[in-house]
Amino acid sequence: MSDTDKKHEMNRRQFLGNMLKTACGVGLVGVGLGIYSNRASSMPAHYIRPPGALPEEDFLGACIRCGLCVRDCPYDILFLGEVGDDVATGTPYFVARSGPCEMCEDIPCIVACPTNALDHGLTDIEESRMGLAVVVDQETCIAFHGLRCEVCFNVCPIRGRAISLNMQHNVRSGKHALFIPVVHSDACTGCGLCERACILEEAAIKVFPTDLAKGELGKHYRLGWKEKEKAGGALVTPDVEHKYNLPEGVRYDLQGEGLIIEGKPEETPFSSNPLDSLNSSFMDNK
Amino acid sequence: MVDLTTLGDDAIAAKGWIKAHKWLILRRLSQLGILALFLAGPVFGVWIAKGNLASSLTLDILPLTDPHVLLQAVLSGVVPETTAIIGVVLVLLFYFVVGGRVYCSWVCPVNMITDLASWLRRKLGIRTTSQISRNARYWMLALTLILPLVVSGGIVWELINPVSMMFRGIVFGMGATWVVILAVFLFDLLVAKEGWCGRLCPVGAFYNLIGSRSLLRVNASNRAECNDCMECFVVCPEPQVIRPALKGGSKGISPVILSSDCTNCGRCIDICAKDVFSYGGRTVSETIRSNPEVIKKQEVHI
Amino acid sequence: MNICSLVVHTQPEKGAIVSQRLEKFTGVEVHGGTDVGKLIVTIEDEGEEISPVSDTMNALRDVEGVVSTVLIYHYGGEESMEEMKREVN
Amino acid sequence: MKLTRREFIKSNAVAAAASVAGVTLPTITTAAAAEGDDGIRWDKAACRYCGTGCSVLMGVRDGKVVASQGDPDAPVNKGLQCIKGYFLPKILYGADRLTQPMLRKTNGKYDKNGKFEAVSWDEAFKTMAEKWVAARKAKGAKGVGMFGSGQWTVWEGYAAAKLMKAGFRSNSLDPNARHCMASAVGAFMRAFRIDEPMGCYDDLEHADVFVLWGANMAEMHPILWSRLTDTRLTKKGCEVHVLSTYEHRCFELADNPIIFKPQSDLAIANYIANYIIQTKSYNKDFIGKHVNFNKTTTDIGYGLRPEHPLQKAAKNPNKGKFNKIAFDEFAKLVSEYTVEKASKISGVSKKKLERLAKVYADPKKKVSSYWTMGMNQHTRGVWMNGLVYNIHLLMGKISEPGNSPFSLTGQPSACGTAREVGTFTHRLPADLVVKKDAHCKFAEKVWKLPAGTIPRHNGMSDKAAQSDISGKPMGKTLIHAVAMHRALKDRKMNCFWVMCNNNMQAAANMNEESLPGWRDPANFITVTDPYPTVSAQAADLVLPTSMWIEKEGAYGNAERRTQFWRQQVQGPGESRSDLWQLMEFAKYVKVEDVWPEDLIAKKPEYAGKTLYDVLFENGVVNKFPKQKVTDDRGNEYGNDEMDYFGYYVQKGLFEEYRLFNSVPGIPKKGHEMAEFEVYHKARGLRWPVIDGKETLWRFREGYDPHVEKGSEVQFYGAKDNKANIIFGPYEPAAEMPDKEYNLWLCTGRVLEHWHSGSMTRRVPELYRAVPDAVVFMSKKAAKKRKLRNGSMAKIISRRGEIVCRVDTKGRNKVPDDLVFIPWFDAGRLVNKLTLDATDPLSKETDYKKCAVKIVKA
Repeated sequence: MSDTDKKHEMNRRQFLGNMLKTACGVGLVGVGLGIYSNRASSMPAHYIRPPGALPEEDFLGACIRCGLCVRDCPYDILFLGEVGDDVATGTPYFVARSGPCEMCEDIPCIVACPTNALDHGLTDIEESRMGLAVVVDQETCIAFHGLRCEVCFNVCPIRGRAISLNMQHNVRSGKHALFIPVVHSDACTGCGLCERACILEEAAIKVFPTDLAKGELGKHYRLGWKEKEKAGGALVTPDVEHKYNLPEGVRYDLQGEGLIIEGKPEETPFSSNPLDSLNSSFMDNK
Repeated sequence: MVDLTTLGDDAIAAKGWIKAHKWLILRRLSQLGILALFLAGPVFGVWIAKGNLASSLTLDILPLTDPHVLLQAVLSGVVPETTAIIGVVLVLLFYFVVGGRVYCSWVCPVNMITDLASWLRRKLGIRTTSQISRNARYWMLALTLILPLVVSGGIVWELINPVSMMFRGIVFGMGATWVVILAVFLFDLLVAKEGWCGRLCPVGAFYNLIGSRSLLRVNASNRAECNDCMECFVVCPEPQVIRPALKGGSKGISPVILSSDCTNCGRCIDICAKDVFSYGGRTVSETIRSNPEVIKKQEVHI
Repeated sequence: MNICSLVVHTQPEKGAIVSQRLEKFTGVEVHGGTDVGKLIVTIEDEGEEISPVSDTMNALRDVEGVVSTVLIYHYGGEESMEEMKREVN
Repeated sequence: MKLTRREFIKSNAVAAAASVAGVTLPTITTAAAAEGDDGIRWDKAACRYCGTGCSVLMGVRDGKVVASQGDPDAPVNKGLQCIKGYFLPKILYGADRLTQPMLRKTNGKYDKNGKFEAVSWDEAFKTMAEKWVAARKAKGAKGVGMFGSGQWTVWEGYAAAKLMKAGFRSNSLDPNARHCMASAVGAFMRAFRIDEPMGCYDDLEHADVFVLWGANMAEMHPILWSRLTDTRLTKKGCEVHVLSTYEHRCFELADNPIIFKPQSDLAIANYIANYIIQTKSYNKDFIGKHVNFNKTTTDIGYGLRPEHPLQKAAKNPNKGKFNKIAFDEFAKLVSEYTVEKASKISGVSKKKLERLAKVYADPKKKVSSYWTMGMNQHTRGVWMNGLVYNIHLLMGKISEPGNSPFSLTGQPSACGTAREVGTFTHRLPADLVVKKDAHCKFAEKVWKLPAGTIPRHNGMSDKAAQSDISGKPMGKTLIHAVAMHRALKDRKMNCFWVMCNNNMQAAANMNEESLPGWRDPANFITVTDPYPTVSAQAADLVLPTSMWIEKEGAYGNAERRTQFWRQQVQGPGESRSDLWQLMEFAKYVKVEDVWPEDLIAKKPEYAGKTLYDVLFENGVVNKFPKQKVTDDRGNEYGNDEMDYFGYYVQKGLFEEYRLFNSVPGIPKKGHEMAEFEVYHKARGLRWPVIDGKETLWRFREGYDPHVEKGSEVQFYGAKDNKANIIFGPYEPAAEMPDKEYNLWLCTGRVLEHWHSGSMTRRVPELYRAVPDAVVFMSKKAAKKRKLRNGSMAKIISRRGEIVCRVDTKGRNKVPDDLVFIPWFDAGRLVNKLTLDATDPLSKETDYKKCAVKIVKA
């Protein structure tokens, strides 16, 4: 081997070595980034994505962190994650308690999004699912104690459908009703207006990302009455007509009230059959 | 060796301070001006440009989208909106003409930080430099494009990208972004000369590739005037691009700086007391070379 | 006037039934822990009218299902019942 | 949390054992909470807001209210509260409480256009007295005026009535109840000759059917609504009929939801009477024994200024006379209101109307009717109230458990103060009126005043003209709330004192009728309030008040329940209670300043004395010497007025007031009240209280001791013991939508805020819950105007315009031709839009009907 060859050999080695070093270094950066991204993609439960946001994993790929949604939000509720926040840097979110989504009908944030990270297919804000409101604490929610609050119900923009009031008898007071707020996941958009409005020091109704808050019925199970309603009738052969042995004045309503004891007619000392009176002469009483 | 204490004195003496810093001043104005366009909205309520360098909308009509970010998004499986595609095309066209790394020297806010680090290195005489290859940035670029394919976190690079982070930090709120910026600064100051922009930054690398055939170039058409003061090499962030154009006359190499590494920053033009460098096209050199006066000067010099 | 509290260990499955047995004693109250077999019990006496606390404690040990009793807290004061019934605030 | 020492020790014992055993017990947290609450003194009070009259317990430590709860032993609310009540302590501690008198000044002197500067009470009252005495002399009895409140405590209202009617010899005193309950009062007086409901809240458990006539109880009387709801949920066959001009929260419970066109309730009520007569369902026996039939004068105008075209067009403007007629004639008059006609006028389907009529006509169903502002704030409010009484009287469904026509009140003491102690221009304490010479004389006797002191309504005492301070005869003396603003604008009144209300935000037609008079340099306006309200901003002198439990007080709720509370904390800074202000101001005016010589000559011993001496140091009010105020548990309470004046002021005033209603020989029976001290112990008592017993249902034998044995029912307000059924026809509203102003505007309240929001908007949580007023409109109506939910809209009436957000999704669902805007928001003053048309009889403004147009803002 000549000197030049050696030198070339050295250069090549050096070159390869350097390349390897660079590759390793960059590779390490990549691994580190991968791990960091894993951590950074877990968001705190009270950070809610804007309407139309793709499922979190896809969203992080689609959002280019441009902040256009932030700028076009007329209520200025959106923030971009900053370094040090527990949310992917540069991605938009809102915090319901301090600034909930006001549910603009024209959804300007989605219109502004250049990448479909906020799904442009969503045109009806009431169809958005930013999260799901949950009544998290029955002990502190004053409605459960019979106080007339219902602020969450009052401010809910999906009136009567996302939050309804379940009216119940107040056993304690004996003469008042309870107006219990109930959230319906099929209508709640997760806008968070209820959480902001909650008058407690710590809200008893909170919006969480849907995957945290939503339950799921066993895949096998159907709700009988709903299926019946869908089908427009019984799924199996309808029930036969039932007949019962019953004393007079008593009916049985199979599908409704069950046993019905009808009020006895006003009683008089007379039999309904006039002959009874006629035949029993008062003179016999002697 | 160049005397760093007198760096630029000749140019100032020959052309005056302003002319000796002309392009530097213009660059700073450009960098700050772009920030101002984005800040006018949130600070003064005058909405000129909305968004940030990743994607923006100017005067509610002109969409601009960063092709590197969008590419990463696409690789993670996104179908972008039309506006974003239009924005990318506009950006690509622009940098195709003026040179990709114009982004680095005229737009990117990190440039001010790394320039400051370089300036301090010179002032303080810091000479340490680690052996990071200038090619490492291409590896980094590859990494940014592979990560969206393999990691669930989407556009992972954007989690730590100092370039977008700094701009976003200024326009939307800093948070702990300053830590990242400080890290870049210290890296450039203490670890590697031109370490970030010249060796690692995948954004620069991406624009580097875009602008490799750009029309606007710096040339050393007046290279005959060169007095070998070497100051251009000292101030150039990518000094390896100068030599062929400046010194290749004898080998018949064009005086145009053709390397796509060149950021078109114009520092060489400013620093040269002899006006060796100037902006021009890819072929501009020939006309100047045939300038009789220049030829005459060359002859005299010889 | 004495008030004391004790932890009464029972066979785990017998917590509920034992607590019923204990509550038959005058002045004895079970406050919880039936589900884990560690009953939280208080005993109070009301002066001379009923047997003193110590007697009750001994009696509890002999209740069927009780494994052991541990005295935790004892208060013995001279106050009259009047005073004791006054509101704290 | 109350714990005896024994329980306390025991809970410690349990906690210790539980911690050793590692067992968690719910009782432990209770014990800890009890410890944490140590040092809190609890005492009862009546809730500060609406007429429901919930009782609350306020917890005070170190002179500050630090805790609160609903009073679990209160029969009305059983410990429950609404969301406003939940935040009661916070209304005391708004950051901008007024703590010093403020006078508009320039260069150290009063100047109408100057800036507010802090002044001493002495300077404030000196300046004020100078203006008042001058105005009283120059402009006569109407030269000065006071606008009071159904939120005054009982004795504050009483003291105000005394100061104005006896002291200043002016009937220019009206309460804000004029905007609220006047129509109800008018109808009570016409139908029964005595004020206030015959039923009580227990009707809520006893009725089978509830009919809401223009009352959004769900939001405005939240606790009563929860009682009504509970009955609906738990009682078989119970049904709820809701009538309104738009769909509100009560419709959630409605079995028969009825949305009628504004003003057409008159036709619906007459139709029901007609139905009852046509089907012969009426209670013949009852109407024979207890009822007179009448018809009222019609075409009576709209209570506008006489030069207003609508007023000129009316045949019998402001006439309230009604004449006795026979039953047959009444039947004929209502026969016009067939279901077809009623359906056509009201836009309600025949089916719904018939369903409603049937429940009233069914003798087996107990029906309770409830109404509030929908019926009172109505240009035919008195008629409309009466038409509902007609229905109940025809059926005899009245004055017994479950059968009740019930007028709900909006203010905590609209009954107890505004109505009962005589703060209306035409009234004296206990239903007495200045129209009757005998009533005035009685009052003068009680008050130890020379005969003829109180101005008669027409300025005639014993048919002789009463002389004024100026030497001229007094002339007509009555002036109601709306007329006061008109008089200020016309410079007929020069001094005006607004206390315990926010009339600049409340009175209709602010731009044209309120503001010009207030800001006229000829006039001097004083506002007493705890906060810098819209009214305070428009005033010349602002006096800081100690509110609610910062003073000893009493309220009377809608079911005649009188509730007392002690002073539990001290007002901030130099604030003083309204009572103190009324009495202290009286010291700055001498009898000679406001009484003519011939009057003083009748009581020469009053010469040279101040009004304070004459009115309050009269041997009755100052009868009860200074004493310690304590509760049964030995806690001591302050009483700033007692400390200052040197006698038990509240007790003295209340006991003097009792001379009007609870001693033998009074002109009008039926308002009897218990002694002062009893109320401090009871959770409120429902008057008449006779021999320590409350009255639940009035006019019914067995329930009401005033009813003579064997008569079953006696409407003893009237001499013939009969009630009046009075026919009044449907007459259109004052201002109806037309081509340009094409929408009805209805105003009202929301659950979260109370009235003008001066208290509730200072509670951050309530403000956050409902920050700004919105305009509720239908989606269709919004779309037609290129608006949608959330857009800013400009609402324009002939009188002004405001801008607010559109709400198409909210709690109120309105028809396409009607919009609703709540009035709590000082930032969006809806009274710039409203028309100052009133019921010509009650003089109550119709806030529910005027015409507006809406454009994009």
